[in-house]
Formats: sequence, structure tokens, C-alpha cells
Amino acid sequence: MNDLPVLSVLIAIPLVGAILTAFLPAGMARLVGLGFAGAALLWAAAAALSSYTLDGGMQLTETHAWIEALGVHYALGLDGLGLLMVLLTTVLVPIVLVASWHEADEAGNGGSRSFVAWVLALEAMSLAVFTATDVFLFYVVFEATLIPAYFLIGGFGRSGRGRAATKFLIYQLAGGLVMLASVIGLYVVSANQGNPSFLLSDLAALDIDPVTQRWLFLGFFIAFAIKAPMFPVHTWLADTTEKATTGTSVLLVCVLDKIGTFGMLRFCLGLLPDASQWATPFVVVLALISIVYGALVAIGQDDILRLIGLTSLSHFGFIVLGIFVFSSQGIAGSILYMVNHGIGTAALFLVAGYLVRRRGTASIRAMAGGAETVAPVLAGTLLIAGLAAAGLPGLSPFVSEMLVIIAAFDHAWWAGAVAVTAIVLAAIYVLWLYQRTMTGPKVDVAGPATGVPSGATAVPSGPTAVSSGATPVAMRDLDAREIGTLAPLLLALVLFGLAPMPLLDVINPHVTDVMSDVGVTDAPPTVTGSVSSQGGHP
Amino acid sequence: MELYTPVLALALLAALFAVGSVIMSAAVGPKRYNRARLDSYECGIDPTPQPVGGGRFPVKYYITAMLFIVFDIEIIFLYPWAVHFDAMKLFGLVEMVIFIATLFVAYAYVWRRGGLEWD
Amino acid sequence: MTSQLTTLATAVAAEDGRLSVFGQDPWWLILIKAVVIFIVLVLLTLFNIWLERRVVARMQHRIGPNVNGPFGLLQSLADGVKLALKEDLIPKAADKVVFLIAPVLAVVPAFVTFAVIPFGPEVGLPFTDRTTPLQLTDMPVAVLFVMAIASIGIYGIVLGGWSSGSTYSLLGGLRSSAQMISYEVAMGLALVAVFLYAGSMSTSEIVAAQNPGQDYWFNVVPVPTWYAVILFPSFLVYVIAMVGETNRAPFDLPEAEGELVGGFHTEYSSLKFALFFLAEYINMATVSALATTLFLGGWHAPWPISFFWEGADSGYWPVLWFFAKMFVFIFFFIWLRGSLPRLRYDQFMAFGWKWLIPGSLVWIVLVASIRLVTLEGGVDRTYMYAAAGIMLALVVLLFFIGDGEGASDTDRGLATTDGEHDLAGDGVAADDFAGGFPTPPMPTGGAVRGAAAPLTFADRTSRTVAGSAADSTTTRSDEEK
Amino acid sequence: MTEFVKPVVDYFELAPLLVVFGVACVGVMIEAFAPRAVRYLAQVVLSLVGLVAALVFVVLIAQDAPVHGKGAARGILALGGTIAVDGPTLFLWGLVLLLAIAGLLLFAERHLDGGVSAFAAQAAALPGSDAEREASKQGLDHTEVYPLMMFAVFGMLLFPAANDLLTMFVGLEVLSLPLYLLSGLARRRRLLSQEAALKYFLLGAFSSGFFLYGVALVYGYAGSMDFVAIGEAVRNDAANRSLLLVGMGLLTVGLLFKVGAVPFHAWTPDVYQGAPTPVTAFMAAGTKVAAFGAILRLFYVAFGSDRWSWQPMMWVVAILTMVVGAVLAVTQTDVKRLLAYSSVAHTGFILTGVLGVQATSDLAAGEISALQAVLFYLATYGFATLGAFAVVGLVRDAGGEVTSLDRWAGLGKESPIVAGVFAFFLLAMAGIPLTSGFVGKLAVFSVALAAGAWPVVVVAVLASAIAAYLYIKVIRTMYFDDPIGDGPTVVYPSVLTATTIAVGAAATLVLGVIPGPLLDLAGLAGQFVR
Amino acid sequence: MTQYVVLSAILFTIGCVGVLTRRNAIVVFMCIELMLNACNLALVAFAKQHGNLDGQIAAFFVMVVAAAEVVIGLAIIMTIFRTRRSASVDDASLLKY
Repeated sequence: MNDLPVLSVLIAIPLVGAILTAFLPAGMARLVGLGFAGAALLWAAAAALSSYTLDGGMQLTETHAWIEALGVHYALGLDGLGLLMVLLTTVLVPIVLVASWHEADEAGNGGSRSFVAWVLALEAMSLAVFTATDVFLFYVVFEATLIPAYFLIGGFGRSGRGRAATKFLIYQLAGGLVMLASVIGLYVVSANQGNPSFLLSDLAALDIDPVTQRWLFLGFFIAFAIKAPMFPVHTWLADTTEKATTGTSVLLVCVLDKIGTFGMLRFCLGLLPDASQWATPFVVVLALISIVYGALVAIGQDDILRLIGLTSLSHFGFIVLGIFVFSSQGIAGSILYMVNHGIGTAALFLVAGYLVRRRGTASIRAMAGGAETVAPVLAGTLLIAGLAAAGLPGLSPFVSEMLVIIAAFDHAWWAGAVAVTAIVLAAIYVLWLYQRTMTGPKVDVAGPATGVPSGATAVPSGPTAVSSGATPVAMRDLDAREIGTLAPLLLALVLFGLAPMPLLDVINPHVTDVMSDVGVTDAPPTVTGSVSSQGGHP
Repeated sequence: MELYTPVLALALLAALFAVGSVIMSAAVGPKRYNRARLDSYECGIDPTPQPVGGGRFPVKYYITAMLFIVFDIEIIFLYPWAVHFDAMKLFGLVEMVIFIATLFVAYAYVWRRGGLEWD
Repeated sequence: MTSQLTTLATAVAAEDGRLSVFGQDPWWLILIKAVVIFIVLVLLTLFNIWLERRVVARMQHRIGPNVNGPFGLLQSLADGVKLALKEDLIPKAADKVVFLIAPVLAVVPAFVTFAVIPFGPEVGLPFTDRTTPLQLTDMPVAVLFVMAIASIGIYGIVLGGWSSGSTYSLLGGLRSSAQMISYEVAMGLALVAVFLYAGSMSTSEIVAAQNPGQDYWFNVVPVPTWYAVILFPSFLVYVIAMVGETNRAPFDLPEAEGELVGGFHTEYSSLKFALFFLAEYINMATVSALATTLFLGGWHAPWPISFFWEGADSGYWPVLWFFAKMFVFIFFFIWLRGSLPRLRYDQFMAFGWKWLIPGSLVWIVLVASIRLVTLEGGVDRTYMYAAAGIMLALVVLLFFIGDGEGASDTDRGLATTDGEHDLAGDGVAADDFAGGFPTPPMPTGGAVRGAAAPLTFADRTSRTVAGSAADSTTTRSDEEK
Repeated sequence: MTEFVKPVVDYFELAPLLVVFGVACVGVMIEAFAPRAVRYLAQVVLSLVGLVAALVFVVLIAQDAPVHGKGAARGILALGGTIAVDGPTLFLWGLVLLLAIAGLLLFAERHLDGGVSAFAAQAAALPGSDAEREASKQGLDHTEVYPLMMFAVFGMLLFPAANDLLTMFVGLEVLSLPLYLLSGLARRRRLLSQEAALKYFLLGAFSSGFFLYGVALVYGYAGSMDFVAIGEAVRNDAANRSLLLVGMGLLTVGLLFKVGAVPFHAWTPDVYQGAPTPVTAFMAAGTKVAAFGAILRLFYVAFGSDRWSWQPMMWVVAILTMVVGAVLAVTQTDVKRLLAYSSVAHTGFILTGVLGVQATSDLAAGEISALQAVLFYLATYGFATLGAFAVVGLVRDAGGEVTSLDRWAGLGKESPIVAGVFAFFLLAMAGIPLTSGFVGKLAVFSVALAAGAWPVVVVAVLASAIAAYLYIKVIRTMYFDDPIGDGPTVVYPSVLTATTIAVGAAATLVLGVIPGPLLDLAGLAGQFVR
Repeated sequence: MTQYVVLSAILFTIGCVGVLTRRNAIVVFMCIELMLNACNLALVAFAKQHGNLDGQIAAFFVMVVAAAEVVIGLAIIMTIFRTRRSASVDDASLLKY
């Protein structure tokens, strides 16, 4: 393996981009930013293809002492999970940049320059999170992601974003601090065992007495549960997605929140397996609640962006469920799910964003349908993305969802049963959403259609109107730029739906690693029949 | 302790005498009420009213008191030093010179800033 | 520093042994001694008053009191009786309790200070076989004790002035306390040299230290051993300070009749007044006695008596020598009063603070160095030079300051707000009349007391005098800060 | 008569102290003799030179600090054991001197208030009187503040170095008295300032009374003022312990007052708000460093072997301090008060580190020690606070500084740089990663946890969450709220203040990203000499 | 010895209570001085008990410090007094939140 610090470079690229764009004029900033994002994508892809091998374990590792006094290292490494996350991030960022090409400039926003800069900063930090193999480093970047996110939410989007941003930050910081306690706890344990260190590899070698393990687990789990919103601590999510620009939402939900589940896999399971198993029932219940609750609330939503936010609450429920049933299938499914959800929800958010911009409102009732005749492409994409979210066979989320549900059934019949209901609910909210927004009498002009059924009900949706100055563009179909942003996502959805094997090839070795960490052994993850029937196995 | 008991005796004696004479003066002397006589003396004209607890007085006295404290403390240090100078010889001398020099700093400051002026 | 002081203090503690002769008296002896001292002091006072009046009268070509008793010796007693029969007034503005306590506070310390004054050596008591020193008691810190007790007396004066509720009294009390403390510093510094040489603070030992086995030049002229001679500057400072300390002419500003009527005891009458009077004269006696003890060899017979008569220092004779020396000082007091005019307050304070104190500080250093040289014949020169250098610096600095006073001091920038203060400020050291002698500066606004309006009584010069001192000082000091 | 032993005066080791003190005296002489025109310049230059010289000396001493006795301690006991010049002392000396230099620059700042310093034209002139107007018209100001500050610095140097109770007491007073005066010398809002001085003085004197009685009792217990001797006495558990415990308690009261720990924090907000901002900055940073140095030495050297009797007390105090500080800070509407309360909270965090002491035998190789952690935290806190207050001094309007929070709204739009720097300092205080505050928190928490004080750590985490909310609130006010009415203007400072702020920010950032060197330095400081 | 310590404790307590209850800044200040002197008493008593003189030396220093405190304290109090014509600590109430 070449001694080029691949991952450092990978992180450095967007970071440099961020710093650079911060000082460029707005027009250039956008292009330069996009350039850097693309570069990062290429670099990541190149790294993945050239120097990443499919035989599990940490690869491309770099380790440099950082703070001897605390046994802190600057240590990076890439495993299957990390690779997927990195790829997902690097893919999504350019798309987001393109998607919100103009949004940032609208009055009342911080201007595209800072938008691009913050986005790139966020990308850099997230990449660091996904590749960090030192708990301290992980924590540092984990918290560092919050700052760009904070300014992205607070600086761009609809009125009331300030509060949303603060709420978001408070939640995350609180979680982070709780986690800090656990991180320190790990350090102390390692110190007591004679080798104070934050290195993941060292920590994994520790044998921690169960009680301590449970406390530490609690710390980590709370933090990650807040990050990947789970039932009791999810409330920040909907507000944020509602107020922020869709671009931001994509990054938040599809990248940042993955850190939560990512962390669960890497730290809860990786470092504290016993405690994880001890906590399983509790977590599983929470996950199930999230699944059902998210779906149910989503159905009732009037604000489309809120709705999508809540659907991903339900989806994260699935992911967590898959993780904590401790079976290869489950974990594999979860990881797969993380990728698919990333892609699918991103698409959904983007489409919704376009729709909202056209309608000038995010209130479904105010839109009063009738879009599909005017903008068939938009309608189509919305439908596909939506159905993907609902787990329609043939689209990639289906595979992962199936894996998770089957694993859940293996774990406990009731878990599976509850999980299954979510599919039905998902179908409901997706289709109903489509029906209410797209079908119906043709609407030609922009803005809330004349003759809205019960116009009075449209009034409460006032506050959710697009931020100041964004006069809704006339109701027309997606233009090239927008299609360009959606196409790759939809493509991926279909592709991985039909042939998930490449992903699984990356995932499985990692899964076996995890399983060995956890100490649970079962059959190596076979792709379930339904998948193979899709011709997964050549 | 018994070095101090005689002092006590003398003090007692003196106190007896003093208190006695205060009482006596009250007892022996005549009592002729006269409003003017009970006024505080200001060359025969009506006294200017005094605020309760004595009037305010020049800050100058305060500064003097301040200086006094400083120098008195210095003396406290000088006495034992002087008594045992023979034991400390040169070291004692140098130390005390430094001490006095330090004190002179404050002293010079006060002097130059007119702390010692009465006008 | 700490460890250095430690050894000092241990040494102090160790001294108790050397005062073994004291604290042996039975209670009745103590009582007798106390009573004797008490009576002696009272009589002394009466005598001093008479003496003063006679001497001053003689200096002014008058006769003085000569009616009551032989040479009018009973005059002061008569005055005392008269005072006792006077009406006892308590002004209604006065703070009753304090007003009554003040004279007691003034008198008691005056008496107490005499407890440590040695009148003579150890003598045999008649009718008994026990011997006892002619001194009520002594302690390792006797002189410090004197200073301490004496300063308690100041409370009497301040409180007396304050509690009278009259402006004159207040200012008088303040003035006297201010000058007392000022000169107490000088006095204290003057004593340092004595302790340095005597190596003790106990009066009896200081006396002893001043009279070693007397030896003579050519068997006739005594080698000077009195500190008055070998520590002459200290002696000088002490004498000046003691006059200031006792509020005597020419330093009797507190009762400067011209400005303050009677000073702090303006409001006092009858025996309470008498008490203050008593206190003042006893203090006079005390400081004289102290001077005798510290500088004139105490009760030892002066040369040539000591030369011709061996027994002069034994038995009860020393009491004679002691009082003889003491009366020299008392006469000196009277003499001063008879001959010198009163100083102006600012001159007086300036003299105390700007000359006596720094002077005696420098002198202390000098003495210490000399002592050092004498102690160890050949000292390491370099240190000597260092000490001398610093000392020299101090002296130079001192005079520099003194001159800088008259020269244009930048800080007068403050006083430029009113040129008059400018003059007065600089004038003090430079030339004493710049301030407009003898009339003090006119009021420059600002309150004397409380929120009282600036004093504008055209017809009451005496008020404005008292007031103006206050006014100008207040405003001035404000500017200085 | 006992023979007099001449104490050894280790002039080289004491050079920093002597230099600073000498400079202070010379400063007074300048006040006395130099013409008014040249004073300002002379004072500033002199003080600066003095501080730098002292710093140089500290470095030199640190170069060849001998290994003391056996073990980790390096340094000597100077002046017959009254002053310990050892690793921690040197570290703290360096820190105090650096902070003092930065503070001095703030003192010297004359650009902000139209060519005059932040100090009263004439402290003695009544506020609003003609004399005052006259004075300020002449553009007078009190150059005495520089000697005063030097004396305070001298105290700050002496305090943590003191190796016996008496010296410590003297240091405490020398440190406090000038500060009492300084905090009463504000040019604007003089009533507030004087009031602050009064409160600070009364409470300060009160607490020093407690400290002194504690000294008396501990002396009564151990029969010596010397820490080492006291440590011995405590170890072999000499006379009745009640004396020891009461005395220890009283000493603690005195010291905790100085660092402003609950329940002795009442003075902090008032004084911080009332005092002139430069003084507040200097005081907030320097006093805390010095006082914690003293606390460390007292409790580790003298009472170290009796940990079990004071650690619980520290637990309670730390918890109270963090919670009260954080909660009350949230309710504040005045920036200076807010920072004051946050400094109270920080006191709590530092205490968390203090009580994390363990016997060296319990420490794993390369594990961070409590001393190390606290020293590091002090450094981070000092710079962040100094910088933050320096920034506060920049936001002004016609009436002087604007400290009410709601008027800071929209500052981020008006002058992004200043607001950004301030936000950065706040983030550091909140302990966001990549700022010094984070590493500091991590260090103290880990030592506390290692010492088994997990409840304290849990509370500390919660408290930091509350505090974080507070700081974010401020940041939001500056960035996302719209300015109401006539917002304050940011006066662009002269190079002096700019330098201070820059230094503070740089330190905060560097210590956040590469804390290694400083941590190692703190570790290198080793143990106290015993 | 103990009685001296007890006495000093009593004095200290009196001073402490005085500080907490009295309202006049000067009186408060005097109470503080009382506390300091109580400390002196205790120090000297203990010095006697232990037969070494650290305590007495400490008393010296305490005197000095007390003097310095007096000087500064009176200066501050006087400034306030001249400003608002009252030495009551209750009147000093500008600083509140």
C-alpha cells in the first residue's frame, strides 16, 4: 500500500476548499467549491477502487501521536462501513451544492459563499468522523461537525431557523457532553489497566467489567440516539428539516445522522459488546417505537419537509433495530439501509425542495395538488423517491428493509411483526403525499391555487412559507440542473435495488468483523432469496 | 506576668482618683442653670449647629493618621532589630537598609504629592 | 526574614531572666510603691505649675504667685480647690458618656507610664531586711510599654475634643492628636539608637548600660557614656519630639488661644478640666523622666560628684540625682515657653515630617553602621561601602526632595485650579511667608462639615480662621489625591 | 541568647519576585518625581520591561532547576523554606507573567475612550463634581495604576510560591489590596466602580480574616507554619484533629473566596461588572491562577496525606459551584456579569481537577496527573477570559462600554471579526473541541474520574451542557438576532488591545489543536517540592 | 492556654457576627479588624504553647497587613462616603442583577 496518507488528503481536500471559498467572491466560490467537492469524490472513488481491498479490517490506516500526555493519536482508518459512508458523503455533497445553487443567494440568507464554505467544512468533518480510529479524534470531529451544521441551519432557510439551529445545537452538544463522559471513562479505564490511550485498537483490547461497560454504553448510546434521532430524543429533527434549506436537510439527515448509527456500530458494538447485548431489549423496543411512531406522525404531517424528516425517524428505527438484533443479516441490512436511506431520502428531500420552491409553500394542503399534469418529471421523481422510501421491491431500500425485518423475526417474532406494520404505514404516507400534492385538477399558476378547499386551513400554514423574498417560481417542470442532481440518486436507487451485491461485498467482511467483536456467531450473511431472485448472484 | 501586676495596681489607683474627681466635680460644684452656658462656646455668639456625631473634618488628618500607622509599624520592626542588632551584624544592617529604603519610596511619594502639606 | 525574626524573638523571650529582681515584691510593697509614685506625681504637678509660673514671671520681669504659702507654693493647690468648687458643665451638644470618660482616659495613662521609670538602684527597705529596686516594675519592653500607654492618652484628648460637640474642641482635639502621633513617630525613631546601643528595651538595663565601670581620661574627665553625648542627634530629636508630644510651647497649637480658644478642652470646666491639666503636666514629667533615664544615665550621679564621692550611687541618694536631672528638663520646658513664639501649624507639621523623621531614619542607619564597625574592628569593606552608598543616596534623596518642594513641582498642575494653594503649597518649605503669614488663606469653598454651606460670616474672623483651615485642607487634599 | 543563623537568600531563584517588586517601587518613584507628561510612557515601558525581564528569569531558572531531594520534584526551597521555587511554581509564574503582560497592554490602552485610559481622571474627585470635570478636561489620569498592578502581580507571584502559611497570607494580601483599589478606579460609571471596590474590599477582608484564623488554628495543630512540617504533623496525626479540621475549613474558606467558588462567589459578579474592564480582565485571569496555585500547594503539600478529610468537602463545593455558576449565568443580561458567572462555573471545573489528586503510585505510566490537568486548565482559562474581557472593552457607545446583552444583538452583522473572536472565546469556554477549553475540560474530568469522583464528573458534564446553552444563546444573539435600536459601535482598538486579543485567541486555538507541548510542560513541572 | 484560644474564638465570632449584621461600612470594617486581632491572640497563644515564635512573628506581620488594610479600606469607604454621604452598605446597591 502506498504510503501516501490517502485519508488525510481526502479530509484535507474539502477543508482547503472551505477555507479557500470563504475568501472568494460569491460567484467563483460556488464553482471552486463544487470543484473541491468533485475532487473529493474522485479521490474517494479512486482510493476505494485502487487501494481498498475487500478483506475487512481497518485499511489505509495512518497513526501519528497527537497529545502524548493524554495518549491521543491522530489515527485514521477505513473499513467497509466507513468506506460506504465516505462514498455516500462525497457523492451527496456535490449534488447538494448543485441543488442549492441559487438558494443561498436569496435575501435573508448568508450568501452562497459562506454556504459553500460551511458545506465543505461539514463534509471535511464528516469524512474525518467516518475515518477516525481514535476515540478522542472521533469525538473532536464529531463535535466539530456541529459548528458548520449550526451555521448552515441558522444562516440559511426559512424564518425561525435561528431557534431551530439553537435547538439542534443544544441537543447535539448535550449528547456530545454525555458522550464525553464516556470517552473519558474509556480513557480512565485504559489508564487503570496501565496503558492510557484513546486508540480504538487499544481500547478494543480492554476487558471492562460489566457495570462500567453499561455506564459507558449508556453515554455513547444516548449521544448516538440523539444524533440518529430515536424516539424520545428526536424532536429536533423535524424542526430542523422544516426550517433549513433542503440542501442542508440532505446533509443533516443523510450524512450527519448516519454518524449516530455509525457510532453505534463502531463504539457500542465494537467496544462494549456485552453492554450492547445487555441493552438489546431496551434498544429494540425504542427502535420499534421510532419506526411506528415516525411513520404514524409522518402520515399526519401537513408540511412536506417535516413529513420527510419524520419518515427518516422511522427509517433510523429500522437501522437501529437491525444493528441491535445481533445477526449478520441484521447488521448487514442496517449498513445497507444506511446507504440506501442516504440516497433515497436525499432524492426525496431534493424533489420536495423543488416542489416547495415552485409552490412557494411547504404546506401540502396549500399546494392543493394538481402538479403532475404540469410537471410530470417532477411528479415522477417524487413518486419513485417516495416509493423507494416506502420500500417498494426493486428499489434498493427494499433489500435492506427485508434483511432487517427478517433478522428482527429471527430475534423475536413480535419485533418483526411490529416492524412489518411500518411498511404499510410507509406506503400510506407516501401515496397519500403523492396524491395530495400531484394528482387533482391542473394548477397552472404559481403559489397556493385559487379555490383551495377550505382556504382557512391554508392560513396556519403561513409561517411555513418560504423565507423572505423567495417569490415562487412559476410552476414548471424540473430544469436540467435539477434533473442532473436527481438522476444519479434515482439511478443508484434502481441499480442497488436490482444488484445490491457490490455493496454487500464491501459490507460482509465488516459484518464478520463486528460479529467477531460482539462474539455472536451465526451463518455468514447470505443474501436472502428475494434479493437473489433479483439476480444478485451472478 | 507578675511583672505587670504593679502596673495594674497603679492604674487602679489612678483610675480611682480620676473617676472620683469626675464624680466629685459633679457633686461639689454648684448648679445654676443657664441656657447660654450649656451651649458650646463660640466666642459668645450662637453656635453653628453640629451634625450628629461630630462634623466632618479635613481629610488631611486622615492622611496624617495613615502615615502614622505606616511609620509606627516600621518602628515595631525597628525595635527588635535594634535590640538584637549585635547578633545580626552586617546582615541585619543590610536588611534594615533595604527595609528603610523601601519605606522611603512610599514616603517620597507622599511628600511629592503634597501629602505632607498643611495650608 | 522569618527565621531572622525568630532568633530575635527567642532572644527577647530569653531576656526575662535578666530582670529577676523585679516581680519579687509582696503585695503591700507594691501598694506602697504605687501610692508613693501617685503622690509624688500629684505633688510634682502642683510644684511644676508653681515653678512654671514663677520662672516665666521672672523671665517677664514679674513676680508671679507669691501669696499663698511660702513663695506662693500653695498657689496651685488653691487653684485646684477653686476648680473643684466650680460648676461642672456638660454642654447639651456633648456626647455625655464620652465627655465624662475622656478626662479619665487622659489621666490614667499619664500616671501609669511612671511605673517603669527607675528612681534608683536596689535599696534596703527600712525596718525590714528585704531589698527592692526603686522602681515599681520593669519589663523587657518597658520603653515600648511607655510609648504604648502614652498613646492611649491621646484617645482621651481626641474623644474629649470630639465629644464636646463644638468646633473648637473638635479641631483642637484633632490637631493635638495629629501632632502627638506625628511627634511620637519621631520620638520612637529617636529611641531606636538607644536600644541599639543598650541592647535592651528595659529601662533599668538601659540605665545600667549607660554607666559601665566608669573610667576617666587622665583619671579626671569621665569618658562620656551618656547616650545624650554619644547619641547626640537622637537626644536632640527626642528633646524636640518630647516638646511636641506634650503640646508644650512652642508647639502648643492645640490650645492656640488665638485660633482655637482653649483647644480640645474648651468645653471642660471644674475638675474635669483639672484632670486634663494634670495629665498634661504629668506627661511633661514623664517625658522628662524618660529623657533622664534614656539619655542622662538615669539615677546615676553626674560627674564630678561620681568622681569625688564613691557612695553617691548607693542608698537613696540616686533619687536626688534623678530628680535633679529631671528638673533640668522641666526647666527647659519652661524656658522654651518663656522665650519662644508659637509655630504655625503647617510649619510645625512640616518640621516633624520633613526633617525629624527622615533625619532620624538616616541617623539610625548611620548609627547602625558605626556600631557595626566598632563591633568587628575590620569589616568587609565592600559591604560597608554598599551600606554607606545607600545611606548617602537616602540623604541626597532627602535634600533633593526638600529642594524639589520649592522648585516647580509638576503636580502643582493640580493646584493650578486656584493659584493661592499653589503658593501655599510650595511656600511651606521654600519660604514660610508665601502663604500669607500670619493670616491663613481665605476659605476656598467646599464644606467644613456635613452639608453645611461654605462659611461666609464676614464679621466672624475667628470662625473663618478655624473654618478656613478645614476648607482649604479638604479641597486641597481632594486635589492631591 | 540563641545564636543568630543568617538565612540564605537565593537571589537568582527569587529574581522574578524581586524584579517585579523593584519595578513597582521604581514606578512609585516615577509617580513621585517624573513630570506628569512623561509618566504614562515611562510607567508602561518600565512595567513591560520588568514583566518581560521577570519572564526571562523564570525561563532561566526553569532551565537549571535542580532535582530536589528524591523523586519527581524539581526546584529549591528558597529563603529558609518560606518560598518554594519548583516546577509548578515556575509554571504558574510564567503563566501569571504572561497574563500580566497581556493585562498591562489593556491597562495601557488609550485609544478606545478618546485618548484617555479606562481609569478615573481623579479618583478623589466626587463623581459629577466640577473637580472631576476639570480633571477629565485636562485629560489627567491615574498612572498609579501601573505600580499598583505591579504590586498585585508581585502578590500573584508570591501567593502560589509561598511554602508556609504566613508567607501565603502575606501573598494573599499583597495580591488583594491593590486589586481592591484598582477595581474602584473606573472612569465611566464611577459609582458602580466604587461600590464594586467597597464590596470587594469588605468581603475580601472578611475572607482573609477567616484565612488568618485558619492559619492560627493549623499552626496551633502542627506547631509550625511550614507546609512540609504541617504535612509531617498531619501524616503522623499529631495533636487533636478538631483543630486541624476547623483550621483546614477556615483556610479553605479564605482560598475559595479568592477563586470565587460557591458559596463564596457573591462578590464575583458585582466586582467583575463594576471594575474597569482591563482590571476585570487582569483580575479574572491572574487572581484565579495564583489562588489555585496556592490551593494546590496547600492541599497537596500540607494536607496531601489527609486527602480523605478534604476531598468530600471539595466534592460538594465543586458541584455547587458548577451548578450555581452555570444556572445563574443563564439568567444574566449583562455581558460582564455573564462572564463573571461563567468564571464561577469554571472555578467549579478547576476544582473538579483539584480534587482529582491521587497518590503518585496510583497513576499509570503516562497518565495525566491532577496537577498537570489543573495547570493546563488554568492556562486555557486565563487566556480565554482575558481575551473575552478585552473584546467586551471594544463594544462601546457614547456612554462608554455597552455591556447589556440585548444591545449586542446583531453584532455579528455589524463587525463580524470582533463578534467572531468573541464567539470563539465563548466556544472555548463552552469546551467545544479544537478550542483549548475542550482539552482542559477533558483533562480535569479525566483526572477526577480516575480519582473515582464520578458523581462530580457527571454533574460537571451537565453543568457544561447548561453553560453551553448559555454561550450559544449569546452567539445566537450576536449572529441571528436583528439589532434593536442604535446598536453599539465597535471601536477599533490600538495595537495594544489588538495584541492582547490576538494573543488570547491564538493561545486558545493553539492549545486546542496542539495542546501536547503545554501539557508536557505542565507534566514536566512535576510535583511540588516537599 | 486553652482559655486564650477560647477567648480568641469568641472575639472572632463576635467580629464575624458583627460583619454579618451591622450595616455601617465603618462598623463592619472595625469588626473585621476585631477578627484579625482575634487571630493575633490565637497566634500568640499557640506560639506560647508550642514554645516557638512563629506565631509571634506571624502576629507582627498580621499587624502590618491589618494596617495596610485599614489604610486602603478607609480610603475606599471614604470615597464612597463622600460620594453618597452615607456609609451604609445597604445604600450601596447599584450592582444587582
